Amino acid sequence: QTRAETLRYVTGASVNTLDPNIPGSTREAFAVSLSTYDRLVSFGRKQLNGKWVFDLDSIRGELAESYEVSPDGLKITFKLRKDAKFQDGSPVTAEDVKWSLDRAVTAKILGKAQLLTGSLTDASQFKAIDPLTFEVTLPKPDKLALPNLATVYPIIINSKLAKSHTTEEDPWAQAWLKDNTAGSGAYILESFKPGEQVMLKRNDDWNRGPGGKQAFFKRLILQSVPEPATRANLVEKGDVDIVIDLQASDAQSLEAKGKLQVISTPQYNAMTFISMNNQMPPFDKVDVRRAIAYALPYDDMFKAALFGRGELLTGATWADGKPPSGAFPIKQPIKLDLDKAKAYLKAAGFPDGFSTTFSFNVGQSATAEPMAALLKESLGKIGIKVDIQKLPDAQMSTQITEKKLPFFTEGIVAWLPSTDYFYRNFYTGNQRWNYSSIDNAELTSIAQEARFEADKTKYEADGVKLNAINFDQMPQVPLWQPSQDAVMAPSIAGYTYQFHRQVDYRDLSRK
Amino acid sequence: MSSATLQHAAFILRGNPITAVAAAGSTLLILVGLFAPWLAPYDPIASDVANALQAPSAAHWAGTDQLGRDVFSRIIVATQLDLTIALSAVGISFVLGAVIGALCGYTGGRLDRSVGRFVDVLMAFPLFVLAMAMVAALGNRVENIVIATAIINLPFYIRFARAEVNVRRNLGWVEAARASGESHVSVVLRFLLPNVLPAMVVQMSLNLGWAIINAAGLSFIGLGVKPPTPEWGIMVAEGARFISTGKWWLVAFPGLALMLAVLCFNLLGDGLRDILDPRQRT
Amino acid sequence: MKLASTAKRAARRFASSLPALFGVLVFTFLLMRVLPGDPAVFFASGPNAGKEEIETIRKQMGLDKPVPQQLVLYLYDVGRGNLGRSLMTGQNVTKDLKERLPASLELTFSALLIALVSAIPLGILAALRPGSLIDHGVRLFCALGVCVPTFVSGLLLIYVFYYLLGIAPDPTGRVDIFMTLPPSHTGFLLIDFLIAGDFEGWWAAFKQLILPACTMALFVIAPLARITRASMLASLGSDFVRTARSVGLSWWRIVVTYALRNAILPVITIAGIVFSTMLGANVLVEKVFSWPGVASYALDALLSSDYAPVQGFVLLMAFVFVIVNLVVDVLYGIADPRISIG
Amino acid sequence: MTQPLLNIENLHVTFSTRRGPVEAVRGVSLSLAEGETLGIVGESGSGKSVTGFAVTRLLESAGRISAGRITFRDREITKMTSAGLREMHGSAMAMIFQNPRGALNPIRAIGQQIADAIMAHRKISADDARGEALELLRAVKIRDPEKRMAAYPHELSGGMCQRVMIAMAISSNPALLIADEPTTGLDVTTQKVVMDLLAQIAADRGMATILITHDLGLSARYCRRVVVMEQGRLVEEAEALTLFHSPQHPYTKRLVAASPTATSRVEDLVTGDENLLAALPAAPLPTPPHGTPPLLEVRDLVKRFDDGTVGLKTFSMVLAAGESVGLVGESGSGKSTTSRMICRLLDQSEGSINFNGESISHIPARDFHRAPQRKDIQIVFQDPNDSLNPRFTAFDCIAHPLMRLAGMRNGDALRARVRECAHRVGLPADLLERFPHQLSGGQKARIGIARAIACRPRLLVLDEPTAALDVSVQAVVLQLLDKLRREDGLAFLFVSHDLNVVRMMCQRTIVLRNGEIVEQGESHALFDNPQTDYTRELVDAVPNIELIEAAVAG
Ligand SMILES: Nc1ncnc2c1ncn2[C@@H]1O[C@H](COP(=O)(O)OP(=O)(O)OP(=O)(O)O)[C@@H](O)[C@H]1O
Ligand SMILES: Nc1ncnc2c1ncn2[C@@H]1O[C@H](COP(=O)(O)OP(=O)(O)OP(=O)(O)O)[C@@H](O)[C@H]1O
Ligand SMILES: [Mg+2]
Ligand SMILES: [Mg+2]
Repeated sequence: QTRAETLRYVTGASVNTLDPNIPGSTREAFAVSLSTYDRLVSFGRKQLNGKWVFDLDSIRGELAESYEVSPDGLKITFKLRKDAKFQDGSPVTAEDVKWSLDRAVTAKILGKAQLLTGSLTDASQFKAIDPLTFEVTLPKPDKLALPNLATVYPIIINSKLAKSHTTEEDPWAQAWLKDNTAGSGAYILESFKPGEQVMLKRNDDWNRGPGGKQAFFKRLILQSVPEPATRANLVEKGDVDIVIDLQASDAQSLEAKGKLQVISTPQYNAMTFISMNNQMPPFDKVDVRRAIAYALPYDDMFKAALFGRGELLTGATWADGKPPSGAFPIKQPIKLDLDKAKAYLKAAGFPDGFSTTFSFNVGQSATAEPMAALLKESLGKIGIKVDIQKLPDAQMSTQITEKKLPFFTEGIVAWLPSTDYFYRNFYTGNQRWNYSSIDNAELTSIAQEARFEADKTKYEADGVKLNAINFDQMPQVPLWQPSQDAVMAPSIAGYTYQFHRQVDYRDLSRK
Repeated sequence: MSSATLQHAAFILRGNPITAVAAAGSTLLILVGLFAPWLAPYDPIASDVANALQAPSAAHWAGTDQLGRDVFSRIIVATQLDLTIALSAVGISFVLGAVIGALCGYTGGRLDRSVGRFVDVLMAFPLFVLAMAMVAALGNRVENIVIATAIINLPFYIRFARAEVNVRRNLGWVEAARASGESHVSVVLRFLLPNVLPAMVVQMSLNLGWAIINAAGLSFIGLGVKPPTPEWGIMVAEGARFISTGKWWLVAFPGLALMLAVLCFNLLGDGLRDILDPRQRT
Repeated sequence: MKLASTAKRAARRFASSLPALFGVLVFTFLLMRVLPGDPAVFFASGPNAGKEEIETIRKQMGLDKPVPQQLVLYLYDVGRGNLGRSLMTGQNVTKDLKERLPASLELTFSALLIALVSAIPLGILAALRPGSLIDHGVRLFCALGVCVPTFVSGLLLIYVFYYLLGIAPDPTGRVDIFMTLPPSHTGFLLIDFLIAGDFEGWWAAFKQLILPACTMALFVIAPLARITRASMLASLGSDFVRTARSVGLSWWRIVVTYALRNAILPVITIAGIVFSTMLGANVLVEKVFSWPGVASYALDALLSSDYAPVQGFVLLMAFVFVIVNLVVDVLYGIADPRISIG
Repeated sequence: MTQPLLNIENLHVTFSTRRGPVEAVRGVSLSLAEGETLGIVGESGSGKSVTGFAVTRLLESAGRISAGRITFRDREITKMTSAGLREMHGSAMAMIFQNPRGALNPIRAIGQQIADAIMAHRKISADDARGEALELLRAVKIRDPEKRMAAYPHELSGGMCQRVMIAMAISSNPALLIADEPTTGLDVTTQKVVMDLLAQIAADRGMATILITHDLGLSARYCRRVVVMEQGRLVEEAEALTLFHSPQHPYTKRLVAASPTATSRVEDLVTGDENLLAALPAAPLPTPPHGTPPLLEVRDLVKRFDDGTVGLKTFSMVLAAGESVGLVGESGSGKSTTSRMICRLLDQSEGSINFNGESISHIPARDFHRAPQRKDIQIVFQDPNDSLNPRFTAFDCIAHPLMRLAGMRNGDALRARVRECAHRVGLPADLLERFPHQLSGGQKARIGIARAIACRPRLLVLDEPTAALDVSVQAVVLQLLDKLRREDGLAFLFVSHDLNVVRMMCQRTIVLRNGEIVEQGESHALFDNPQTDYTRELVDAVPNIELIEAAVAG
């Protein structure tokens, strides 16, 4: 195949497993699994401000030719494609689907925790009716059940092949699947060097692309290039076709040069924030949190850290102080106002400020560092002395889990970005992702209720309530949604912003 | 220093203009370090995002960075911290290494062997990775960077001091000191050490530059001193990532400062070696 | 006889360095446990990763046991040649290291070769005319090499030779990605390509190698040239060179056979030290050039508190260090007849 | 007379140093006929070596011939190109150096080195060259020459190395051989063998030789004509024996007087005003009251080092107060080991040492600095250069033991005491503020002695105190020591390898070999009538003017 039929893609991190379910898998690994495996269903896409993004609300069949949700919402029946074959030529049957989903909810793997957000928790919920019919039963109607099956974890595995590699301790062939693929996806693994590169070739039998076609590129090369400036050089020189994780400064300068296609999509299912530990003094005082919210130079931070690329989540005006919508993340009505900040600080009983430590991840330095410097400077003006701490990634996540960090910046992403999903996962319970350790009974109960709320208007109303509580309590200060800057050769077409913030290679083609 | 040594130094410097320049440069650096706060035209950590990433101009000699801070002022102020890091890191390993090494070299025997083992273990470590691990473990504060740098330097000083003392331990004047009633320990500390110091000072000045570079390397992988403290290594490491976007001044000026400092120390070390090397004493 | 005694000495040296290896092993193990990060927490990073998942990983890594027991288990594993599993790459550390070590070694060897090839003549030149302009020039050049951090020189070289001039290939690893790799015999691409008779491939690999190797070499030319100059000066001023002159040997013979051969001995020692430090300090160069070597692997593991790879890496480096010392010893023993006595 | 082989006219050699130019040789004129042997004698620094290097044009780069002419046969050496010099080196004139081991390439087999020298002048195959090298090794009487061909310098003894050096030097049959102190650093016994060999080879091959030495005896024994150099100038030139018996120049006179011979006494070494002993009464013979224990009693002393070497196999001796005992023996025989143990600077492995009736051997060397006997036993070291702390002034050096052992504090008393010590060893007070490198060897030796006597010890161990000194300086120091002994009733343990010195200085002598005593007794009796072969060898090896005279006469 020619160079034109090859897609070369470089990333900062690297692919570390071929089975996305393995603990520790990277986003790059997810992207690979998306094209080597099929799932039952996949997300459709929609346009947002003129850019293509994935659509949570339109789920289309992938291995399933069609699906049907029972009127009570408790049963989903999938009709499998007759022509679907695994890469070894054997047909995809409902048995394979059953085995794969059983694996996803039973084995000690990542899928388990994810699928539970869609009420998929037990193997007994899955049933193979006949070779081409498959049925999922839910305990309660759950609108996230179907989208969950479109995420990266519930891959459909060639069960016969996989079973031949099981052992007593490893009944789900985890060890084997980590280094081998047994899927029906659009691409076939050619070579895999963990941490370095992956080469894939097209599966010519695969026909689940747009318009029932094969994937466009005959060959895929994925390489990890840790140095971001080099990634920018590579794509600019045309040696690489597409890059998504560039530094904001590089993306900006490449865009300015105008030689390449730069598609910047604000990561609408993600958010960067400054979190405070709501249980830890002095941040246990809501006025302290509010003071901080009004003491940050958002515009400067946005400009310095992201070069203005993305969507600020502050500076809104909420008429009558109520949230204008139930969507999340939502622009907050906060802005830099030192007087107000001082007033809040005084109200909290810290008229002279206090000292604290602000932490961020080493891996995030490029954006977090300028942001932290500005934060320190600005908080200094209201008497809060900030010591900046840069932590290696593992330490940061450990301390976050142990709830030891008082004040830090992080980001969150929701693969299934609905308001209740965000609130339930990131603002409730004593768990890692509740960064601010907020424990608000009202918020928790509304969020839990909203999960199973089928009525759209009621759901919206719940969303508004949640947003209002969130603003009132200010558990963390939302900053922005960074944009995903996909920089690619002008000839590349078909890029869609995906839920896992990686490129879906199957979409891409060369003009 | 006796007048003869000074005279000799003067002789060497005359024949070795590079060393003279390096000595002058080092002095200048130290002066800049001492008076940095008065020399810097701007507050090195005051941001001015509206003026971010300005190319060098009359107002900002070395341009401004991502936050609109004056790069020149940051470089000036960073001198202090960088010299402190280098001097204290090297100083610690120097003092510890000299004392431990001298004691081992003098006594030999079991102490020598067990310290030797320890040094072997340290030397067998990939040193830069050891430094990284230590900074990662202890947190990236200046003290920890200094400690890490000092520790990975330590084995070399121990060996050096050990060897130097070992060749001298049976010299007449050492035995004479003992015959004059000195205990072993004081022979080592008061007699031998001062005599091996000059040779070690050479090592030290060569190492000063290395310590700065080492700190810069740590910064590059994200384990440098914490922001917003200006430090050359961090500035270079951050600036290096702007090379491809044409913001050359972000790496060029701090890089130049770092280079000059390292260069001065290295050349000075070379020159000191010549001054102290009896071979050169004609 | 000479060989036998050298071998015996090498064996003794090796045996005596085993305790050091053991020390490194234990020390790294403990150091990793002191790292504040918890790998289980870090790798259990899926959404909703709960306590259970963390526990799973902890168990998988054996972290649920008390540290002394972990240490014993680890030592037992290492004894059987099992360095554990990396969470980061999901592979056996032994396998990862085996795949990556040749890359690092090839890079470091080439860098050392470049450094030696330039440092030794420079050192000799400087020593032949001490105090001359050449001497000062050499000093300045060498000092310039050490005063730029490798990551800066690396990025600059990439910028100039790849981005601006386009002479160098893209800095993404050991060989052009579109190139078919030769069958692996040694793991050293330059050698494997030669064995396969694929000169185009060899050239491609060479082009990839040259920039990172030069970046590293720049940094070590100075110490090598310095020691060459010093020992060359010493041996040129020595009594036996005077003897050689007094019996009328030719200039070439005196400089090469008499002075240089003696002067090279300390250079060998320093080159050994330089080599092992370079292997460890590769990190930055490997990062900058996306070189799939062991050092960048260890760095990533370190930042994510992935114990096994870091421990494995350190052990490997210590081992390489011991081997390098042995080689230096043997070389020294061959080059210097005086050694075999002791 | 035919044209001389070598002619030096008004040679000047200048070194450029940081203190400006230094003229090392100032107007030396000499000539040498084919086959003649010439000795150049003089004290250290008098320019002997530089003259030799100038003749061969092997001066180091800092030095140059600033004036004068050297002609060798017809060719003017001073104007030769480097190619011409290379051609001449080895084939026309060759040189032999002091410290033979250092003068050979340590990492090249000696056969190869000799072959290199041969091939430098003749186009012959490497094999032939090796063959010739083997012949040469035979000629210099090396045992097992075939085996030695592949040996490296470190595998040979000093004497053998010197033979190899000689083989190299004569490999291309030069007409002139310059030997620069060829035997200094060698053992007394080896010295003689090497010199004899050298003389014989030169005679056999009809080579002219220049022997550079500071040892008058040596030059008298091997050279017909001798020139004396002082401060870069030739001060006297004469037949060897004439020079000895009736030296003309005052410098030569001093030199001759200062060279100890088998019959000289300490009192005779120095003539004129400087003679310290002239005014002193003869040594008071120590007559200790009956029943007092001997000052030092050593029994069955053994030293085994950590590495397994046995430094001393067994050693016993008794030393009375005020007595002086000599310890002689070849290098490595254990002299220093013994003296360091007696000084309690080194722990013995076995045996006992009693000082003044009390055991001191049970106090480990590590703790002896606190022992009351510390100030009673002091030591003077061999090399004055390394016996002084480079960072101490002369004053500090002498004051140091006073402060440590006599408990004196900084102050006038201390200063007075140091002055007094300096005065006693004849050290001008204005030198007290100087650092060692600003002092001459003799001055440094005096400081070493002053330091040792500062605390008024009762036993002084002297480990080759004058080995590194020039004869005239040695003479003064020896006199000084003897004077101190007589004045203070000091006891000496005098270690030396120079038998003439020991004979002068010591009443009794112990001969040591391989860590064992082979012979001991009253000095004069011992040397006049040695009982063992080893002692006899030692005695024979000493160049002895009287014997030479006898030989010349006979
Ligand atoms: N490289 C040099 N630079 C300066 N002065 C030198 C140099 N070499 C020799 N001299 C001086 O030349 C003088 C004569 O030295 P030379 O070596 O000839 O003495 P020597 O008579 O051989 O003494 P020794 O018996 O100690 O060998 C000395 O004063 C010495 O300081
Ligand atoms: N520290 C030591 N370790 C091992 N062996 C030693 C040590 N010191 C001396 N020896 C050995 O002990 C023996 C006696 O040495 P010593 O120094 O006493 O000889 P010496 O008679 O003083 O010789 P010289 O005339 O050369 O000074 C020698 O064989 C020497 O190699
Ligand atoms: Mg001489
Ligand atoms: Mg001795």
